[in-house]
Amino acid sequence: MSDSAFGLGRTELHDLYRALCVTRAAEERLELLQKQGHVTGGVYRCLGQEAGAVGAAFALRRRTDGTGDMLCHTIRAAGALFLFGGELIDYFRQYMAKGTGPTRGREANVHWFDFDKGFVGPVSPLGTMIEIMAGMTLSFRLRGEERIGMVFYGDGASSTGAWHEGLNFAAVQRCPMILMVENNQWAFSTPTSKNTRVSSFTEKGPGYGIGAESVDGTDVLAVFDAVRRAANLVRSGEGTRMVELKYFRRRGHAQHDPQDYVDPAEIRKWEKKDPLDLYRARLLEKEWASEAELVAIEQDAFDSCRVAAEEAIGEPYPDGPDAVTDVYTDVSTPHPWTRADSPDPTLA
Amino acid sequence: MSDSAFGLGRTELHDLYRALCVTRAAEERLELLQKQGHVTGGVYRCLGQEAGAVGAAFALRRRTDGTGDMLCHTIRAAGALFLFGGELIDYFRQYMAKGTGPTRGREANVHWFDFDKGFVGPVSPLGTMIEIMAGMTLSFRLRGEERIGMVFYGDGASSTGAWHEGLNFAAVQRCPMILMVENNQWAFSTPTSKNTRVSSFTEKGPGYGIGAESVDGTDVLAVFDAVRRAANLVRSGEGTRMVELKYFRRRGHAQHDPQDYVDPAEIRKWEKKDPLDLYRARLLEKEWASEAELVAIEQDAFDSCRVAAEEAIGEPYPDGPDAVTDVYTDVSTPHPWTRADSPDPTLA
Amino acid sequence: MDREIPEHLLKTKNGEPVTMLEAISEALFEEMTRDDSVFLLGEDIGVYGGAFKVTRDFLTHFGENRVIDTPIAEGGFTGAAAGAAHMGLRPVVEIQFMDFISPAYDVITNYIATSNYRGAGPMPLVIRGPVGGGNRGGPFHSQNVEMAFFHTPGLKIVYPSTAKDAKGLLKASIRDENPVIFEEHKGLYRAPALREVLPDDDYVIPLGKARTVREGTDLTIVTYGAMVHKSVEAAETLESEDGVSVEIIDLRTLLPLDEDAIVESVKKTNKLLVVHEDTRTGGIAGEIAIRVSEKAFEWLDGPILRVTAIDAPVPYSGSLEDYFLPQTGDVVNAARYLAAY
Amino acid sequence: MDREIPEHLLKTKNGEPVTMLEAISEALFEEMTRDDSVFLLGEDIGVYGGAFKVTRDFLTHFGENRVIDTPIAEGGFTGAAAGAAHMGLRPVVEIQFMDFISPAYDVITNYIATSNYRGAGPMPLVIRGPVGGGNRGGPFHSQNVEMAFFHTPGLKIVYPSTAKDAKGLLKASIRDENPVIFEEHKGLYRAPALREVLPDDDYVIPLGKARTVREGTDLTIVTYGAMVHKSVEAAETLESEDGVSVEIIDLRTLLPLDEDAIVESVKKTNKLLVVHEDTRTGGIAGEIAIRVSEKAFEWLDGPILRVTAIDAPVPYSGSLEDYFLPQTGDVVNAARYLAAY
Ligand SMILES: Cc1ncc(C[n+]2csc(CCOP(=O)(O)OP(=O)(O)O)c2C)c(N)n1
Ligand SMILES: Cc1ncc(C[n+]2csc(CCOP(=O)(O)OP(=O)(O)O)c2C)c(N)n1
Ligand SMILES: [Mg+2]
Ligand SMILES: [Mg+2]
Repeated sequence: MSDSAFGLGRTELHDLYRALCVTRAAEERLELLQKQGHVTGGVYRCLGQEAGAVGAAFALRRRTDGTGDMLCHTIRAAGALFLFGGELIDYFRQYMAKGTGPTRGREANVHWFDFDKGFVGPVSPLGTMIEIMAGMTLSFRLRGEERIGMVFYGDGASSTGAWHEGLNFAAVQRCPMILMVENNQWAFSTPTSKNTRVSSFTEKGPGYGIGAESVDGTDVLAVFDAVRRAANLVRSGEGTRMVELKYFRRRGHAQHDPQDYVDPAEIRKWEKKDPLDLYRARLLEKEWASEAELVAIEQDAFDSCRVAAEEAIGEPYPDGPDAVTDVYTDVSTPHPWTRADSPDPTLA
Repeated sequence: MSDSAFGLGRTELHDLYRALCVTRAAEERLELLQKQGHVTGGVYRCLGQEAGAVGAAFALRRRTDGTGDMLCHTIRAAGALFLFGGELIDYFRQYMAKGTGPTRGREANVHWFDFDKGFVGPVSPLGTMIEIMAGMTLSFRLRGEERIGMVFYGDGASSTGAWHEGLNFAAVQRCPMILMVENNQWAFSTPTSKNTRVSSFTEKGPGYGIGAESVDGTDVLAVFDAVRRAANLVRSGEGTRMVELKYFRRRGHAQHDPQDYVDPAEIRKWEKKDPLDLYRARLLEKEWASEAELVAIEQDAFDSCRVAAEEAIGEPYPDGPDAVTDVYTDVSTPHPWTRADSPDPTLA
Repeated sequence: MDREIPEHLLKTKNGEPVTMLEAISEALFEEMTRDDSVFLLGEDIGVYGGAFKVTRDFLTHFGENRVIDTPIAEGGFTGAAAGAAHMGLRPVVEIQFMDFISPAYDVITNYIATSNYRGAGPMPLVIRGPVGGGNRGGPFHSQNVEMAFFHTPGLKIVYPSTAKDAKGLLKASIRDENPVIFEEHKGLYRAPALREVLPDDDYVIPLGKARTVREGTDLTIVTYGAMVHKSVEAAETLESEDGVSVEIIDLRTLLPLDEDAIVESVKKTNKLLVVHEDTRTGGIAGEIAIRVSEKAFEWLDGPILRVTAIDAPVPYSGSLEDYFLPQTGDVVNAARYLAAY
Repeated sequence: MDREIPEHLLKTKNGEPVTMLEAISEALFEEMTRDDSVFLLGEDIGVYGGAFKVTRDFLTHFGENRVIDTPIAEGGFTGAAAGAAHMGLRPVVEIQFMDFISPAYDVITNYIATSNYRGAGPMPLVIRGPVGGGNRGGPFHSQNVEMAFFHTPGLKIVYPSTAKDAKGLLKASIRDENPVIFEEHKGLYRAPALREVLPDDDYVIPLGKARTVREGTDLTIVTYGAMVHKSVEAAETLESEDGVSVEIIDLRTLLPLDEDAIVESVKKTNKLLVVHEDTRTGGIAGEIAIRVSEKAFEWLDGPILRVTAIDAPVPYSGSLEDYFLPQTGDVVNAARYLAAY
């Protein structure tokens, strides 16, 4: 545990706590919504990992006009998405597949985009986003911009060819990119030892000629500090770096996974390292916040999730025919003629 | 330079020299054949790299009954292919696309197979063969066989996703496989520094949790020694290892490449490290061979290449219609009806 | 192997009906029991038993050397499977969702499919996994992958529509000397209507042979996978409401295509409608149309038509996905139009 | 940019004829000059100027930030190009031989093609490179790649047959807001017969529009790429020897397909032959056949036929490859049969 506030003021320290609380509250709200039948698809918790995404994203330059740093989150890094301005209501709309959401019901959960705010949602095929972020940050270097990019991926994703091709490309091209390895010790039911023979991902850094370090992913301030240092190096021209978050996935891969392949004692052990509890205790101990302030933040997080979710629930699903639009920017794809007014294809 | 014969007897020391001479003579013969218009496709020299393939393959268990070690060579590792029993005449048949060759004119140059002798030819897409060899050697482990496998690839191939996926799979599964990195400092016109930021490929070993070492690829005995040690470790259960061959591609990527992107001084420097010259001098100096013995080996290499090439020249090209066979083991693919007796498709 | 067979894999032995998913599990289990060289590779197939539980309890029964949890590297482990096949093993690869076969596209099309032709010998290798839409899976958990591979000579592609076919076709695929892509529709896995009691013997359904699901005289529907069932529904409507008699051919194997079965049926009914769940442009309907044009043009009494998904990625939201996918009503409309042609 | 334009890129300016390869170089050069956001990525495109020398001297002219020699990682650098496109650049990726596009199959089909639909915005990105057989390149240096992507909504696929088209279509592709796969036939690159003097203005040929190469009344041949020239040869033989009048449509853009042009021509000639160099099963002829069946069945006076390569990997030896590839004589035979139908 680090002893200082790393130069952060009271407001910022509270902002960090707020982001942690929002992440937790949003996911708990999701679970509720799912039980009520409002969610399309799975719910993927990041319980125990909240501090990694929050601490890392907090160390970046967040803007809303397309001039800030770029972020590619994962489903377990929703906290980063929120810090970058992703709205709670959009988060719920996405999970509920509403037509009012940012992808108008076409894509799931955190797979959404806002280039002005600076985030690009992932796609499911693992590894891909490292290639994409390598290219985004390449463009920063080519144009001499001071921006950097950050891409998150789990331990399991490191086995993919895309991870390697993207990271190696970035390293060689000195793209200002930070790869955050979310080492939560599991990839679905597969322990990290079956995805790689290394015990820490920092061992992979030298193989790409890039700097890499590990940090306790349950300690939001430690993460913030490590990533801020990495970001400074990257921004000042060092090129690509890697930061490994060490923590544990305290829930199943998704709601449907009872996680019975995990030793319950291990889960209990990690419950004691809950990032919200740890940070809360620190805030109080260091007198960076009062109990009342914290309760207010918690209440606010809870309330804003409830309000956003309720608003989203009432909103409409997309219209079926919207399925055919925007496949191209210009060409309209053929309409399925059997659903046209006449089944005669010569009239379509 | 190593000082000992590493336990090799006179015959074996001569065999090594013979393999080097055959490699050199075969390629020189190829160049001649190409000028005469006999070669289909490019000629890719391994000038200056002969000792890497020869020394490495010599350290394996070579059998002809399908119980020995397995090898996957590259176009710059023809010496390994010859040591594993690949016949010179087949080599020339392949380069001339003759119907009598092992692939009956379907595949090019060293892309051929003999599972009994223990070699599997590469395909062009770089990286693939690491995946393939990972699976071959996996089968050795699964069946408790004492065999190991060796796969060659150039420095440039290390950028591919297949390289990473295959090597990581092998490492995690403890496949008894040696990856030989042919670091000849160029990938076509691209210097190694544009394919990777590492200066030695051994830096990549730890990132896969495997042992890796570097060896002077112009010194056939040093290569033999390094690979024999690696092979012992791999065979005794350590799993995957990497050996980097350090040397230089003294010719263009292929015949058509004038190599004008390379500093001529650099080429001249490496000419002094010619693996045949070096080994020849050592054989004489240590009195492991007499001048007469060496001349006989050289003459024999030259003659056997000439004879094999001449025989191959006289042989027929494949029959056109053989193009449609063996796409499946059982189904026959449709014949192009317009070339059938009748152009009426209902009769085809 | 003296371990007991897990209870849920004894249903056919006990004369109980099985789902398509259970039929697939049985096929794998029986082939692994019959032939030691058959082994499994895939993500989360061991302790977890696979994302859809197809290999539940296989690990305890067959052990770690025959049920291998792989790193997340579809190209890597499919390539490794090919290497193992060279050495005499018969690997069955599970792709967790077939959408994720694309990182293996290179090794499948360039290496695996060409092995026999290039002289590297037979390639007995099955790549299987869940496909298809209707589950609100969005663009990356809903794809049909046949057309990514249909154009690659050297591959076979199998896509069963019933529990019985799934078991027999999977066994045939595992015994085949050629690489087979085996597609399992998620919507059929546990569909109650598909539960059936299977023959208790070691039956095999040959690859490359279509099945006539339903005889008819007015019109042929060629289809496969989940669309077989929507087509049957449509045919029943057409029969009862319009008195139209529809013949339905279930392709079962897409590559090689059973051209004879298609042509024969068209020669009888003189009308052809192709129904596939996959997107429209470049779908298999095109190849079927040109084969029929080549071989039975004179027998056609109407245009060859098709009912398919829309040309778009698979959208996530239910309303969009339902619109995206071909529906029974679409089949009815098209068939009605064609019958009256 | 005040550097002089390299001599070999001034041919059109000087009124000299250019090869297709030179036309492509000019298109790239002019677009890069016109628009700073256009830049190049690929293997050996810098100092070496590309395996086929398409970008010769571009590095010295435009500098390292606009002509980037990449690691050997088609997936990685194509993905990176997509990321750069998100940020407002217009990357043009060279694949050294288009056969090696397959490691990029995942990112192209899943990420790049779906970007606009998923709400990530336009994806102005061109992926170009040499394709096609006849060069004794063997299975991995001879492929046509259109059918790997034809089934993917969101992509455009362009395949020019002349120097003029190549230049105009490539310019249009670079200016397009959608991802474009641009196929350049190696056999046409330096074909002397294709040298022509190009218009000296900044002309663009719109994507999605076919070209009538030759008007005719008895029969339509729909084709593209190198087969356009074999088809023209065949048509001349048919005209002189048989008095058969053949109309030839060069598709130019394969996706989206210019259905109207095809249908219109078939309505005029009532006969259709599709000729493509790519292998047979699952080739584009199928899609064309079913579109014509849907839209012009009543106009057909004969079966829709096709002349194509054989269903096999591309063999290496000249005798095999010549047999494998569709030849002018095959086109003549098929057309003659169809004309007489
Ligand atoms: C290429 C690919 N293969 C398989 C999957 C299916 N899949 C989704 S998440 C997952 C596990 C990912 O583990 P990890 O990268 O450690 O991330 P975590 O879920 O632990 O955050 C798998 C196998 C996928 N999305 N992409
Ligand atoms: C996936 C892929 N991309 C591109 C190529 C084209 N290519 C053939 S050899 C080569 C350079 C290989 O360099 P390296 O691996 O260092 O081997 P070397 O030729 O130096 O022995 C390239 C780019 C290929 N064969 N495969
Ligand atoms: Mg994980
Ligand atoms: Mg090299």
